[in-house]
Amino acid sequence: MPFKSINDIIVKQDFFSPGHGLCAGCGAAQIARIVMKVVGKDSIIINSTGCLEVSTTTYPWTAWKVPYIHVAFENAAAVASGIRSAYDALIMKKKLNKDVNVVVLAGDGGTADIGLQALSGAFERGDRITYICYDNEAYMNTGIQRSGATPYGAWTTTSPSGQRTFKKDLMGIAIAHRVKYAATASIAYLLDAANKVEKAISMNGPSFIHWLQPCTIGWRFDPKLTVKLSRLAVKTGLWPLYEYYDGAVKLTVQVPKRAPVLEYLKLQGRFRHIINNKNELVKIQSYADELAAKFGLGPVSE
Amino acid sequence: MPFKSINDIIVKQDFFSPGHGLCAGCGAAQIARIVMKVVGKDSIIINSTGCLEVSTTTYPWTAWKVPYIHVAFENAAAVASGIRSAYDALIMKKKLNKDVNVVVLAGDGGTADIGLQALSGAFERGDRITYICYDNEAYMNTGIQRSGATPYGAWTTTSPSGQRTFKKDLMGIAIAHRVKYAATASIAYLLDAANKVEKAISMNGPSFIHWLQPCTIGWRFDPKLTVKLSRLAVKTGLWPLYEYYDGAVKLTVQVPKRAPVLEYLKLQGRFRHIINNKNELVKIQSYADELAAKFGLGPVSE
Amino acid sequence: MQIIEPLTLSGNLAIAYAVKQLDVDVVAAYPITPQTTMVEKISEYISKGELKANLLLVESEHSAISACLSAAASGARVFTSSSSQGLLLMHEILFITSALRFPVVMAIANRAVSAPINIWNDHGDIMPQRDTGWIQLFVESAQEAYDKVIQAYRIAEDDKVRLPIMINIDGIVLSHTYEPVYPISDSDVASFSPWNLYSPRLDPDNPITIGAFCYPDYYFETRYQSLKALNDSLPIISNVDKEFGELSGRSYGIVSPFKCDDADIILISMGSISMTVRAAVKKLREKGEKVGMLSLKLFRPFPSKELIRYIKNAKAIGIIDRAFSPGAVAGPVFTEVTSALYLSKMDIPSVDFFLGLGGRDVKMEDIKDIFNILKRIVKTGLIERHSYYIGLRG
Amino acid sequence: MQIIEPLTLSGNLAIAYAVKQLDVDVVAAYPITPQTTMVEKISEYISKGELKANLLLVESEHSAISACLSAAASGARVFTSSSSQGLLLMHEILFITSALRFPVVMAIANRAVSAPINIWNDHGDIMPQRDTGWIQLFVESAQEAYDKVIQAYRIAEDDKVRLPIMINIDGIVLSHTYEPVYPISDSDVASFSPWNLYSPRLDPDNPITIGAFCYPDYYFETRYQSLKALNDSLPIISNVDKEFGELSGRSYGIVSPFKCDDADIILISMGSISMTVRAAVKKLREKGEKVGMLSLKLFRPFPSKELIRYIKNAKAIGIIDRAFSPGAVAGPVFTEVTSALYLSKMDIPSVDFFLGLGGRDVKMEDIKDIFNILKRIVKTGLIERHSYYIGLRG
Amino acid sequence: MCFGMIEIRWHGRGGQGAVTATELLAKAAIKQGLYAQAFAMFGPERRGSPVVAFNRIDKEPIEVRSHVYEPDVIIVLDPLIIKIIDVTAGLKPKGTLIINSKSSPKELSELFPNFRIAVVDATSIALQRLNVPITNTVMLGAFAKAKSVVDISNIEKVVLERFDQLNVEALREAFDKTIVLEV
Amino acid sequence: MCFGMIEIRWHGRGGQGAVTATELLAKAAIKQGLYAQAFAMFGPERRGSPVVAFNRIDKEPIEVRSHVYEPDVIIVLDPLIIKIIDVTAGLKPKGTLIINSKSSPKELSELFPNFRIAVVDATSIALQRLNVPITNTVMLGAFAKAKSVVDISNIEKVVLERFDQLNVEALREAFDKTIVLEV
Amino acid sequence: MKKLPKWNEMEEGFITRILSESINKTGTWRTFKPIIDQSRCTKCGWCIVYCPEPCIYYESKKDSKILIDYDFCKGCGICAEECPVKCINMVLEE
Amino acid sequence: MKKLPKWNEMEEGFITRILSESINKTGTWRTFKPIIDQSRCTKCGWCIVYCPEPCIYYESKKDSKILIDYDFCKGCGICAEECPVKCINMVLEE
Ligand SMILES: Cc1ncc(C[n+]2csc(CCOP(=O)(O)OP(=O)(O)O)c2C)c(N)n1
Ligand SMILES: Cc1ncc(C[n+]2csc(CCOP(=O)(O)OP(=O)(O)O)c2C)c(N)n1
Ligand code: SF4
Ligand code: SF4
Ligand code: SF4
Ligand code: SF4
Ligand code: SF4
Ligand code: SF4
Ligand SMILES: [Mg+2]
Ligand SMILES: [Mg+2]
Repeated sequence: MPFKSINDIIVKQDFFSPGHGLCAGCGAAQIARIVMKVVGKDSIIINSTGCLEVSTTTYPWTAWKVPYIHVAFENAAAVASGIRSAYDALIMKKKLNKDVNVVVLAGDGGTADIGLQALSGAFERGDRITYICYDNEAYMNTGIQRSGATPYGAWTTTSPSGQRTFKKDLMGIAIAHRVKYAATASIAYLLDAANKVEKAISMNGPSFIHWLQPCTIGWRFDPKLTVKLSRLAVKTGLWPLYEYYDGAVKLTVQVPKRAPVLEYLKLQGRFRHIINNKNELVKIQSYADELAAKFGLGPVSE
Repeated sequence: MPFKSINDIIVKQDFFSPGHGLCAGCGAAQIARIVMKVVGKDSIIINSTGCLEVSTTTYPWTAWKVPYIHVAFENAAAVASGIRSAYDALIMKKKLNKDVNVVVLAGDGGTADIGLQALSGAFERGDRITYICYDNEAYMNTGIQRSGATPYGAWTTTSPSGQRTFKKDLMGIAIAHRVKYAATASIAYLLDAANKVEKAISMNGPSFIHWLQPCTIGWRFDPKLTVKLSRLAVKTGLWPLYEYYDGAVKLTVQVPKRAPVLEYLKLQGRFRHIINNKNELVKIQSYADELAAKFGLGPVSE
Repeated sequence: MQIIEPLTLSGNLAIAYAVKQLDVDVVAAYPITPQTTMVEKISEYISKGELKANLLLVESEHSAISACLSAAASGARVFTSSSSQGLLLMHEILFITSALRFPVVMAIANRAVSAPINIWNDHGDIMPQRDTGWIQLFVESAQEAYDKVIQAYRIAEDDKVRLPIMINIDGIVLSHTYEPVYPISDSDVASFSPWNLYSPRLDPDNPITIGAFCYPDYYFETRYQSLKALNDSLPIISNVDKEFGELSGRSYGIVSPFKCDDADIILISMGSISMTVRAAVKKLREKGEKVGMLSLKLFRPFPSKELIRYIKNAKAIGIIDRAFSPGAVAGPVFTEVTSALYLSKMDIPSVDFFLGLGGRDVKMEDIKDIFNILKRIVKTGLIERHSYYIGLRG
Repeated sequence: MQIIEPLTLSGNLAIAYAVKQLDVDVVAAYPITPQTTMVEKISEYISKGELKANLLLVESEHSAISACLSAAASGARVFTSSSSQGLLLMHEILFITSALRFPVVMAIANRAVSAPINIWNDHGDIMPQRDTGWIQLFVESAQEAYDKVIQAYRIAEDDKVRLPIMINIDGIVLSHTYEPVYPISDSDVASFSPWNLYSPRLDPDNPITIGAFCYPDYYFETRYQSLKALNDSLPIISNVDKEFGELSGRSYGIVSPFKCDDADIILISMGSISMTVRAAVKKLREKGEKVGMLSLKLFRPFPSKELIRYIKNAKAIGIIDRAFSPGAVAGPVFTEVTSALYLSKMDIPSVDFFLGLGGRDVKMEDIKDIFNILKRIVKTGLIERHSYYIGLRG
Repeated sequence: MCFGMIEIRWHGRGGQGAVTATELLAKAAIKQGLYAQAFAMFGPERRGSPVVAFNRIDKEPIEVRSHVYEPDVIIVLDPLIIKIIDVTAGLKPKGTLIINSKSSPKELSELFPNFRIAVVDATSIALQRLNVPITNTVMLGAFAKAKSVVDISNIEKVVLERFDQLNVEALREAFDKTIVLEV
Repeated sequence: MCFGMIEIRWHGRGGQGAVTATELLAKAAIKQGLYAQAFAMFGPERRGSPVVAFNRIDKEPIEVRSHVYEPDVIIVLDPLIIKIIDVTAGLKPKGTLIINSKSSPKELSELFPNFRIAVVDATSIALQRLNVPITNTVMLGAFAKAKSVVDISNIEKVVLERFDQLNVEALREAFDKTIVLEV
Repeated sequence: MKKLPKWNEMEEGFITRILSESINKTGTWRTFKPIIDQSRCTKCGWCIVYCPEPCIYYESKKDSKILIDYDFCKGCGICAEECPVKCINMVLEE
Repeated sequence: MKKLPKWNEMEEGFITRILSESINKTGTWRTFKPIIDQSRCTKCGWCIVYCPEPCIYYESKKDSKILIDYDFCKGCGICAEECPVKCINMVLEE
């Protein structure tokens, strides 16, 4: 646990530069920045196509102070494996001597949908990469279409009357692959998050972090609320903070008293059509309750 | 449980014809045949590229007495979803009136590797299809290369000194997707298997069956042993027979006394290089023991 | 035909509107700029009950086209749409769709391909699909896009054709430009392009096997069938366009020549750029210059004969290519056209003009520059270069 | 050069042997008939410690090429190989690899594409990749495959080139036929194609961003760079081949003419079939017939000038296409060659011959039939058809 | 009304509805029997970043598809934009510049001499009537006042179809309050 | 040894090693300074199904790549094959037919008149010496006896490289036991 | 040799309709042949359900004689191996 | 207008090396501007860690004055919202 106070984070050098083109208040920028502080200089970043990518690298400028590569939308994990494999081979053959952290930053679409297979391959081979999914729960770069990570009830342009299925359980899938390390993260719990990133890159095999990312445009909220929503997601139990390591799942942030999901939903335009719909609310509340039961969170207190 | 004795199976009509080109003793043929007996006439079969496909449909002949389609290697689930979607739409619009079972038969490569993503998509959408993976633990059609389902230690042409990772846990992945129904099957436990297929097609959403398929060529054993090996896989605990339904996992065939894994391994040429390797054997035995513990199987009795 | 007020629609929305009127059964698609608004609109139609269809929100374009193929194989009327990277990801299945002969209709908002990633228009995505065995149409406006989607189902589902069709609209330039679109009535659409439960299809009462393994004994023959079906579709495509003209007053031809009859110089183009070319020709004609243009509406099957009929008397021909085929003799359109000219024993000086790649704006001046180059060639009889890169800095 | 005994190798094994000698660092590949034995052999080399490399057993070809691209971007020497469906599945990433300018070397065991599925040889997989910006070589024998792999790294890694290369060997016909192969020594390989840690690459001490988003302001220019790099690679490819000839005694040229000088009739072909054509020419020459042939060794960049130099005096030209481009003027090779002829203001009667699709065996008689057709054309001056389907039943 | 083709460039920021404004204007023009185009420059930059969109309006079918380089009219949705972008770039001599601003026409005409200036405090109108600082429909009213090309009644109709009566009232207020200073 | 190009067709079943046999024969020929090809017809049918493979051997570089239509020699690895397949199809008049069979050369020559017949009970040799009914190396010995093209010593060498001494002994036994009946 | 169809004699779309059982007699692949000792056979049916071709049948209804269709039997030996009373013998095909 | 490079002036392979902070001043996107009331600021640093650009810094070392680089601040308001003592005001940009 190298990060004990936020000052430990502040003093770390920034490798993510201002002047990028992400929305004001974009949670993906916050994630990228913190990740970069933790992983540091000797890292190579792989980015799948998406908001983060198109808005941080616009020729002739880039917001990345470390080597960065974007190839396509669906292959971030394979690109990472290629780099891992190259560095391993070159070091083994003494053609190079310095190792790197191979770190993927990919959206939920690039992870849960079109990139899932490449990711599964990397997991299965045990490739030593850290894959971080910043999950804004839709295809934001293309204008808010639903993804496999879109939560139940959420409006998107392709779920105009609300998404009918529940979020794909990426952590469950990662754990089913017996990755070395997997964790959820939230920008509202920065120390927890930073320590998880630190742990992830130290693993001798694949690690995965699933990081909820409020998106002002897609979720339809005032940009200033990005952190607040990150916090509420945890407080409601909709986004439990836990980690998987050595075969065991452990809660890392307890929520003794959960907030009702409505508090989280009502701040977001994407749920506008359901915040007065009792049935829908009950459905989402019970989903949160199930998660709470599974991970050992406290009861709801209104 | 409509199948109470093997006679219940025998009396069902065959929709899989002799004259196909699969190897003598091929377990995939057994699986295909039993599946067809259970799902019956009003079914559409989708097959991914692989042994089963190339050897059962060789223009101008086909072994399939029901509508059958093969498109490519990696998209069986998507092809199935398209058919499901078409039938649903045509019935909804009263352009057709008879529904069908949409049943995929796909190899382990077509399921765990190159076809995993399409499958994940179908699971996530909740598409009402039955996806059956016949798992011979390698790419057999192309000459025995390792797949994500190749077990630890097994020789293949691309793991010449033995596979270094454990089998991808397809059931775990399916369950993480909250499919309606998922089950493992073995040709040696025919009633169990037939009833699982029957259940699977009755679901109102995606169902998945993972069916171990001994392959005489790839596993290197005398063809007459196909059923015996299927049985030993279960008896050793390496292939527990269980099902997942309504959120719960249930063992369907108990093994009060497990056989040591060596009994299973020693009959197969693909494990020849390790049957005298204590360390490797211990590794595989403990893997079986873990599975046994997880699913509640009995102890090993030598 | 009922007369209906014009709508103000972008190319994407015009297509979505046609899809609704065509009462499509299954739509499987994956979002990609600049195709997204098309599918979003269809999603809205379905959610409002204006279109009864299943929208299959697949996890990739590979699955989108796979599901369309099999839905069509089940007898449903299907639609999909894509662009750029998405279209490239479909590559493998495009060949299978045409060879298995299923009438999938796909609208493509043409966009440059990576690398580098660029979301604007050119034909870099569609040209590498020219071997896939699909019918490939190009349009110049939202109106034409609308009209062609309606025609497409009629063609694709024709028993003598049974082939998939791509309708290419220039991304952003057409997909996102709002302009007037005159629709025809729902009933006119239904009677012009009626749906029928075709066969053979995946039908338990009449079981067939689709996609069997093929020994060398049969491959050549079955591929030849598809080849021939595509070639033979040309007159059918042409007739459907004519019939549609009778119904709607709008028909486009498979090639659309303008002022070619007496032109010394003819410029050949595809897609929305043709409008600018046509306007340039008008202006130059006003100045008395004997120039003409021809808009290629159909790229597969390639209308060699029709094309040559109009250009054969020119003294110089310019061909616009909106995509590179690096290392080739020239661009894909140029290579095709000159090969056709060669076969017809023509010998007209021909020059390839690359422009408008990756969204580089094409201005009237660019077209005039092209005509000037061609004029110089006619005058001097000298071709300095076979390829010009109009607007390239350097 | 040390003199080494011939090995008996199939095309696949010859390539694997070269890959071992080239001390490749990363191999990422996915199995597909008829490429598999190549990767299996490499796997064996690695497992026996004869090659120190990482073998990345990816879950699809899409990932194979993606991993190769990024491994190359990290400075490693990489190899991959594929065929048919697998190659098509790489389509999207092929463009990116060439545009980002990474020297990936890929061997392709050419095979027919689905549908219907067929595992035998033709060029249906490679032709649709002709726009991807890769260097594309074709070979006639296991020996040539071996030699070309060694040359390929030298070319691809050349700072003036930095482009990926595809080496095409006819599936089954070359990939699985055992024949004599004369290797050069390990040290000769190392000195002919030495590995260097190139830059720019993904190096924390010198951070760069690869694959940025590109506005219309830059797209045309950067794509033009790749186009030009590919065109400019032609003399380098040619020189490397010559230098290799000095080392090994074997050089092939980028076009390989045979008896073209005084030939009335010339047949152009690519790949293993050229051997049969050459043998046919020998036989016909023995009978005094003025026939010749030319084997195209390089398809991208397309060697128009070199080609035309040899064929310009012919009275009739036949071109063999081993792939359809349905709906096109003719086959891909024919279209390219005739477009080049057109630009050179040639007017030689030219006919396209489709044969050997999906593994249909190509016999000496087929080639003789072709020459007979061409002879008739020379004699009568009459071209009845532009495309012949040799061996098609019907 | 007698005019040749009119080309319009809109300046706003991501999120302010410039693109919708052009669509509505085209719709209104087409309703009126004119020909029109509406399009924009799309890019990957996000909410808050400057956005440019275009209209063409003509009595004849429009055959040009290039960007607008020398507009007849420029409409600025956001008062801050004029500080950071050269909004009059390419504007035809004596062209019309329609600005959302609290400044007076005079002040603005000093800043942008040689152009017809039309000005309205659209942000205030929007905040007051719509409760959000989104000025796209409001500025359609200013346009109707500044250029007699598309009838305000047709603009009102399309705004009503898409939005609501409040927006119509806001645009009418803008129409009334827009002050035009001829060059 | 004086010969033109020799073309050989092998008949076996999936799993009997016909393809390996052709590879080894090519290797032996090449060792001897000859030119050779080895190839096969591959298909999706499986173990047990009939398999066909080919060799070409010549003193000159081989320029043909088509299948073999009129072989000089046919080698049959499996005694049952002759019942189900017309093994002599295309065999040149007076061509050599080398069969693994328990039947006598005479019986076989009645079945296949007009051909040189060579026969050996390869299955028995294989079962006895190698413990498996895989006859590919054994039949290489029969070939060496029946056609003086590739020295048995070279064949032995390549078999030893790939397999073991037992296989070499088996092929030598076959060489010794093969009976040739000239036509 | 069978005469192959011309291109215009084949159904378009590579549709396949002929059943393997009607033309592809895989019995020729067999090296060993299963022979049922009918006298010992209990008609339990295990050989039927396990035959991968499938090519074992009751002659008519359940409990009637067990028959093997040698036109298709590939001789895998599973029936013999799995027969509970071991009444099937695998004999070398002649 | 900036002069764009010719094709032969660009590095091959579309390599990007210029940092956004050196040329892309996103401060122009801002509608509201965060103003720190330095007197109430506790220098806790939460605004620093949460700024998504990032463009808030300690003037020198820890606990020194908190500065905002307005060249980049997009005015999201997160700093103001998350400041524990609410000493940042968002004011309309003029
Ligand atoms: C093969 C392919 N299909 C579609 C696209 C279009 N596309 C680019 S980014 C994107 C959505 C990205 O979603 P996500 O991964 O969730 O990242 P976000 O934009 O939400 O940050 C899509 C659909 C593409 N680039 N490539
Ligand atoms: C895109 C693509 N890549 C590779 C192949 C080659 N291929 C065909 S089947 C197969 C292996 C199939 O393995 P599996 O799914 O396990 O089925 P099995 O053959 O073992 O029954 C492979 C690699 C292909 N057809 N398509
Ligand atoms: S749309 Fe959402 S994810 Fe994309 S830049 Fe804006 S806030 Fe970030
Ligand atoms: S190789 Fe294995 S899976 Fe394939 S047909 Fe033979 S036994 Fe069956
Ligand atoms: S398994 Fe044996 S006993 Fe049972 S029916 Fe078959 S042959 Fe008879
Ligand atoms: S040997 Fe095998 S194929 Fe033959 S009948 Fe018995 S089980 Fe069936
Ligand atoms: S968060 Fe507030 S109190 Fe803390 S440093 Fe920032 S401005 Fe000061
Ligand atoms: S308003 Fe947003 S961008 Fe500006 S300093 Fe505060 S947190 Fe950073
Ligand atoms: Mg997202
Ligand atoms: Mg398998």
